[in-house]
Amino acid sequence: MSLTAVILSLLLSPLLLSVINRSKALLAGRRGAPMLQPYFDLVRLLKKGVVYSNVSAGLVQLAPVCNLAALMLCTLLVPLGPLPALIHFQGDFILLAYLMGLGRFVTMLGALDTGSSFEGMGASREAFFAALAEPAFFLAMAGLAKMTGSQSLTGMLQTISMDHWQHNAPSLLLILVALFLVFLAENARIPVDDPTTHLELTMIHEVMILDHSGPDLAMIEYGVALKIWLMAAIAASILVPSGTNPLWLALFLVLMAVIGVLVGLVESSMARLRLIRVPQLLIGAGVFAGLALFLEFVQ
Amino acid sequence: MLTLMSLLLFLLVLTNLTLLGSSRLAFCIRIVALQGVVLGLIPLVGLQPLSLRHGLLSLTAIVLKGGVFPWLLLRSLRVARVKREVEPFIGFNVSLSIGFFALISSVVFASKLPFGGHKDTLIIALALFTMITGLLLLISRHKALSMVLGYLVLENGIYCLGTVVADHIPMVVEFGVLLDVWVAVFGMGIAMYQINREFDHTDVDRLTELRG
Amino acid sequence: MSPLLWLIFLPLAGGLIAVIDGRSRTRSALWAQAGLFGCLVAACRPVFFVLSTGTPLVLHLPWSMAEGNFQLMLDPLSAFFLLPVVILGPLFALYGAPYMRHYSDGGYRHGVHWFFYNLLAVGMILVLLARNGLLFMLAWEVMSLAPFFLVLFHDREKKARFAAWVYLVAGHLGGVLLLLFFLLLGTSGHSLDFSTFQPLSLSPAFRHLLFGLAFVGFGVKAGILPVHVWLPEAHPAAPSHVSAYMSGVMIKMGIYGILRAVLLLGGPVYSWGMILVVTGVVSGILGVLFALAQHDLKRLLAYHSVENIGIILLGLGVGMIGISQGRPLVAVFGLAGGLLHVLNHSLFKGMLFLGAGSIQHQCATLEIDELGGLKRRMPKTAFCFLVGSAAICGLPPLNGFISEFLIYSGAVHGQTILSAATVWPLLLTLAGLALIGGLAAACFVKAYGIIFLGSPRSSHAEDAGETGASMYLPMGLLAVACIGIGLAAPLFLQLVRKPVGVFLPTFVTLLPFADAAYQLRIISLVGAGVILLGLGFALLRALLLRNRPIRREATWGCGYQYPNAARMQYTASSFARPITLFFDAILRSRVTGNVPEGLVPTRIGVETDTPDPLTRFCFTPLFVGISGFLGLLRWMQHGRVQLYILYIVTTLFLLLAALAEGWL
Amino acid sequence: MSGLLILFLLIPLVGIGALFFVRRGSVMFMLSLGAVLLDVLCLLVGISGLPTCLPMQTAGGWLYLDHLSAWHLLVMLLVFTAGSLFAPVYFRDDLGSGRLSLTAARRYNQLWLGSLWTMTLTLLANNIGLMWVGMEATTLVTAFLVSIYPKPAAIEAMWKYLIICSVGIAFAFIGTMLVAASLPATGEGSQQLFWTQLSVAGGYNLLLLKAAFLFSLVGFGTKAGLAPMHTWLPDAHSQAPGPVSAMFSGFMLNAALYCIMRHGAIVNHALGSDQFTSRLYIIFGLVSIVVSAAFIIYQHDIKRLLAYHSVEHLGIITLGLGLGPVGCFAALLHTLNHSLCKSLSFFAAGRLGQLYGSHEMGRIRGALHGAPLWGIALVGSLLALIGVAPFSIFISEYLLVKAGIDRQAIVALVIFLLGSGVVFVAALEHLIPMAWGTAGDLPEKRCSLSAVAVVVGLLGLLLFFGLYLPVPIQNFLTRAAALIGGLS
Repeated sequence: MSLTAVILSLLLSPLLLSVINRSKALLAGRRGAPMLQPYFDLVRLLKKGVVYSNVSAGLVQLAPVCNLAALMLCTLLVPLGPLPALIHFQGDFILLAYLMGLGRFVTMLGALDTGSSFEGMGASREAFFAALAEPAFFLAMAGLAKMTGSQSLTGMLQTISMDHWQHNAPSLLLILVALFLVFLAENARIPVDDPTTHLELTMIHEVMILDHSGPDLAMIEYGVALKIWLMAAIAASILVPSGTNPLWLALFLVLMAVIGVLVGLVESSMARLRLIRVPQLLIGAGVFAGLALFLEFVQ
Repeated sequence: MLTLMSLLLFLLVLTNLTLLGSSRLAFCIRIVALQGVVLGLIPLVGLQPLSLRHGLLSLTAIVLKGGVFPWLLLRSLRVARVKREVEPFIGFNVSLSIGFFALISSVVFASKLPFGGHKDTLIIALALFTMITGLLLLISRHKALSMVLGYLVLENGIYCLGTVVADHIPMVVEFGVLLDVWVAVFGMGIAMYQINREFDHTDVDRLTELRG
Repeated sequence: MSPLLWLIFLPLAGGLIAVIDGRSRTRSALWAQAGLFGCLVAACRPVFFVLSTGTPLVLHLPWSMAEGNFQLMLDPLSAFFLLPVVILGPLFALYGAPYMRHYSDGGYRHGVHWFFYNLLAVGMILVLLARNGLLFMLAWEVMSLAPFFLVLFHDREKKARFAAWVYLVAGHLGGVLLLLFFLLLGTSGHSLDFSTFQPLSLSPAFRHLLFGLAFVGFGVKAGILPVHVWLPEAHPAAPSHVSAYMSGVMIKMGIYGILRAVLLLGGPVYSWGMILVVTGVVSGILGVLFALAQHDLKRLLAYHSVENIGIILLGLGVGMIGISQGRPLVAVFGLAGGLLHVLNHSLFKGMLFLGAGSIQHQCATLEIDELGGLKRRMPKTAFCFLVGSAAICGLPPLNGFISEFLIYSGAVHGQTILSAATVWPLLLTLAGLALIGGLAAACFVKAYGIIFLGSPRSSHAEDAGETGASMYLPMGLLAVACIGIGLAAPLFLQLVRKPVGVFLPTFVTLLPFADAAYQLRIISLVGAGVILLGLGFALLRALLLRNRPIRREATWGCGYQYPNAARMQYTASSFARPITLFFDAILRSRVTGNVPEGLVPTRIGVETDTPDPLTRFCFTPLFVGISGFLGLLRWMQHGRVQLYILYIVTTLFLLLAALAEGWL
Repeated sequence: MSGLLILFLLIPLVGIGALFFVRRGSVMFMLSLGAVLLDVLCLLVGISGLPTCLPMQTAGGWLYLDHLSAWHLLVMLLVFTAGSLFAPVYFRDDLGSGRLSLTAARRYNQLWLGSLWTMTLTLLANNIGLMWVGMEATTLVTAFLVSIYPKPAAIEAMWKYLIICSVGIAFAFIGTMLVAASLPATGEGSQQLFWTQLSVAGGYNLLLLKAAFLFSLVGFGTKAGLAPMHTWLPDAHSQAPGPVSAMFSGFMLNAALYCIMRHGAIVNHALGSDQFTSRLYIIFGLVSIVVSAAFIIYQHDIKRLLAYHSVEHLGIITLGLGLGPVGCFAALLHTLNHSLCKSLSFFAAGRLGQLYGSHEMGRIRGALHGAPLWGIALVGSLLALIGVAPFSIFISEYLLVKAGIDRQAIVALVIFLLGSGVVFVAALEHLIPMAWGTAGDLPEKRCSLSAVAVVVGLLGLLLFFGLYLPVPIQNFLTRAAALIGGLS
């Protein structure tokens, strides 16, 4: 059963990307690419050769591999609604955060490996925003832990019931908002970053992988999809007061799609923030999470 | 005898006031010599009964302070070729006034001092006055020689005090003290000579190379 | 001879012979190493014995000294802190010998250097063993003094002289507080022997005062903000193996001292844990921020020591809060995390400093912005440095994550069970640790990326080559240790079982330790999984690319004219600039040069410089203020002898007047 | 046994006499060294029996040796031995080049032994008047040692020294007289003003006795260099030749302080408590520490720097005297430590001054490279001086702090720690560039065996006492401390 969660994550994650893209396209009045486009992209990339910068010293190769390995292991830790994670233990969300951190770390190093100033710029921004996003994530998780009395992701997310939604709705909402903001920042979405922009100077994530190509790029893109999926899954699991009843899985999947649409909505309706404003957003996320905690202790 | 004592004490006051008001160094030296002699005589006159011990001590003091010291100082005065004290930091008239007040307050103060057994409060007062005079000379004068004179006057005051308040200081010590004072004056004389040689003046207040 | 005496005697003898045989560079280094390795061998049995059984070893020797007693004891806490001292000492010395070969012309006294190196080890060992206030203070001062001479090895550089000054001043002022601590504590039992202290007979307020003294006194050595100021000066100035030893091991003696002081004061109180957490967060965040703003690699690493000390304090603070609130799980996780981080930090920080030394050796500079592209030129060093960087950021599967995980876990658990009034330090720990982790990652991406990746920014870096094996092998060993602890975490958790038992009854710790071991086992497995999976992907890529073209091209430069020119690269300063700008209210960087202005800017050049704000805005004004105030007294000595006499007379007069008034 | 005391006084006198017949400079130094060593020999012979036969009297009770004076005698002989060993090293060049004439060399050695004699007299005198005579004589004899080289600055310093100390000591004589005056008229046996009798006599006029102590404190304090009467000290110390500065700082100041201790003991006995003296000791100690700290910060001349260190350390000793039995113990131990340390530092400063041609600290650079032996001496002694462990001064300062805590003299302790902290910071800032860094071109000088012996010996002693304080010495010091601060 838990293995199902892993397999579902691995298989469905690119689909979430295309949900986002499709909803954006529809909102913009376009038809958009086919739903399976991300899969096609991955396969095509895997078939290609690679070009490396002649400055690079190997980190460019290390980064995608390591990033993907870390993110894949993350899938073992995240429950999908009623499906428990394959591995769950007290404090596993810490491991989750740090595995993602590892992925980010190597990606940033891979970016710097080319010696390009653009990629350095991207890495610099990524590092900064990630640092600000971490406390918000941890406070949000602490809030969940306090609320549910459990400290593993599976435990926390599966404990949340209608009861909690009745009594702790404000904190839960605050936590959700915080997590959503962290989600946007971590996954380089608008309003933090625009994944489709074409001006290197304003990019964050995309500029870091400018010099990746072929299978390397495929691994990175797949990693991106996984990350979005996993973080969305956490949010969706909060929304599904499901317990462990596998029947709720359908609702969970719908909610995932809703999150995808929501992201699409945000991206269609908002412009990218000025970079200097992004920290405020992230600190805001931290404040929300802190507020949620505060509410719980007051109760 | 009482009258002789008062004469001596009068002389003591007079010498002190003269020193405070006088600018001529050679004259001051002689006045200090006179003061030394006067002080040497005081125990002889004032103390009954007279012992050989006191006699010997007084005699030595008179010889040293009345004869040897002035001779030494006059010699260095000749070498240094200074005649007068320049206008002191505290002017002569002011010094004299201060001296006057010091005299009065010494008398008042001495009467309040707890030297129970001693009746010679006047001598104590004058000893204090002499010491203050010495200190005034030390603090307010420019010339090295004036400072030596100040030191001598201070010593005189202490000696005078000693004759009254601590008359049982052993003789060996008394002689030791006299010896020390003698060496001190001798040393100061040599120092003045060296200062004069190295600096071509004996203005102490211009010796401010060492500071900080 | 007792094994404890061997621990002191061997390195000391090695050092003494080194100074006697100081004319020969190689031999003096060998003597010192021999002493340290001997010490390591001698330490094996007692340390293992104590850490496995928890029974302390005791030694009492006659010593004629006022109030002094030569009481030695190796209890689990001492034994745990002894580990880095005896293991890393010889290892760094091994690295130091070839490192020092660089300084061969006249004027460098190698024998003396090695003597003080060994003396530092002796001092630390004695600090850990001493069980008498005076003996402890003597050992402490010796330990403080030795690095002073070590830092002055490069005494021709003004920087080193300044660093040595700051170092010793800080050490001394801290030492004074410790002296007061022991003497005041000694009043409770009328002796300075630790065993005679009776802390519980003291009033709580007095105990708080004593804890304050000890905390600041030991904190200076540990490098806790705001009394860390010696650290960023001294570490860069010393030879690298010395920086490694100081930063990796010596500053932990401050941590040991704090723990020992807590024990001597009768166990932790909630407010002490709170203080530890608050200072830990401040040290951690500001330490890493200051590190981000540095241009000099060793200075950067030094600030990271401040940061890591902050992390250790967080762990210990959480642990103490756990103890005081009667929550063994929180206590064990916090303490175990803090203690393990002591060990872990000594490993990766030592390695990073060694790496910095190798870079300095090969490139003759540590200016990050003058380096670049070293990974191709020094691949082995670069690998070790990468492992160290990842470890110091607390990333799995390396050792840094293990200890940070325990701290996080303790805090998370604690916040679910503690009351609302007492919980805030734990939440602070969580948020702080997360922010620290993120910023540390930024900092080490910057350091590693700018130094080892890209293309060389100066001819120094251009011409660099790999160091000799004797220099990268010690680093390699440390890298293996970092990975090893990460992959065998439950095993290493056993190391702190007995030391934690010093604070808590053993039966209370059993369950939490079982919990921790379980969690760490999974983490280690996941860590191994990351490595295996990564290898798998690498293999997969290799398979995919087997028959495909692999081209090497210029980096994409957006059509700029010289896309690959080294000077087009991002610099360390610009990398860190968004963060430093954001925190400028704290950092107060000085920006000099011409910021681009107008439509057609000409001649642009900007330099940023971030001197330590605490030094700049706190200590320098304080010192200037004190000396200025005392300077007012200088008019006294003006050279006028008449007035000098007046002083005497006035003094006398005042005293007599006071007597007459009955004041005396 | 008691004949020893007379020997102590005789040997220097014989030496002075013998010097008249010596015609070679180096022999003169050998001779004074020999005289000092003979004294040491006497002490060594006596030392085995000392603990049992102390206190002892001789010459009709005029000469007296108890634990306090024996301790000071020991310190004095250590200082003089080191100084006599160092003097040939210091003067060798000048003697060779004729800058130091034979007459001057003879005068130097005679004055050297003369000061030994006067200080011995001060220590051995039982009569407090005779003690004063010895102290005053010390001034007169040593004044001329300052100006052995008749440079203008030296003469200025000597003049100031002579006049200030003479005036100061004159006050001390008033103090001595007032002690006599405060005795009851009928007190039999106390007529001789023997300390042994004064310190057990009764019926004092207490107010007079207190006044007497104030005079003694200010008077001898002038000589001991307590602020604000210390003004002569930096001048004289900085201008005197190296061995002389060492002797000044290493022992002469202590001798003056010794006189204060003696007077203080009388007062303590008469008052039945040490509250009165303690307060004064603490005040003067602290003022000295703070004042010296101020001057150390801004100092530019190495010997003046050391001179102000003397003010500081004499302040510390004085402070210790005010802190009860443990404080007195610490103070006496500190006396030894400071003397050892200060001798060494003045030797180093003197020699480095010669080598670099200046005492300006700005000109002395990289001594450890330029002149290793003296560089080591400078570093070792200055570090010891500012209280770095494991040198012995650390131990005595630690005991001092302990005494302060026992006495709950918290304010005094805080001021002391702040003051010595400032001194630490400032002195270290001066020391580092002097000892480390690039040395300029220095004349290559071979280090003679005696120079090495002096440096190694003194540093060794400093280290030894920092790590080990033999029980006999502890007992001895406890007894000595009981003499001055026996009241708690």
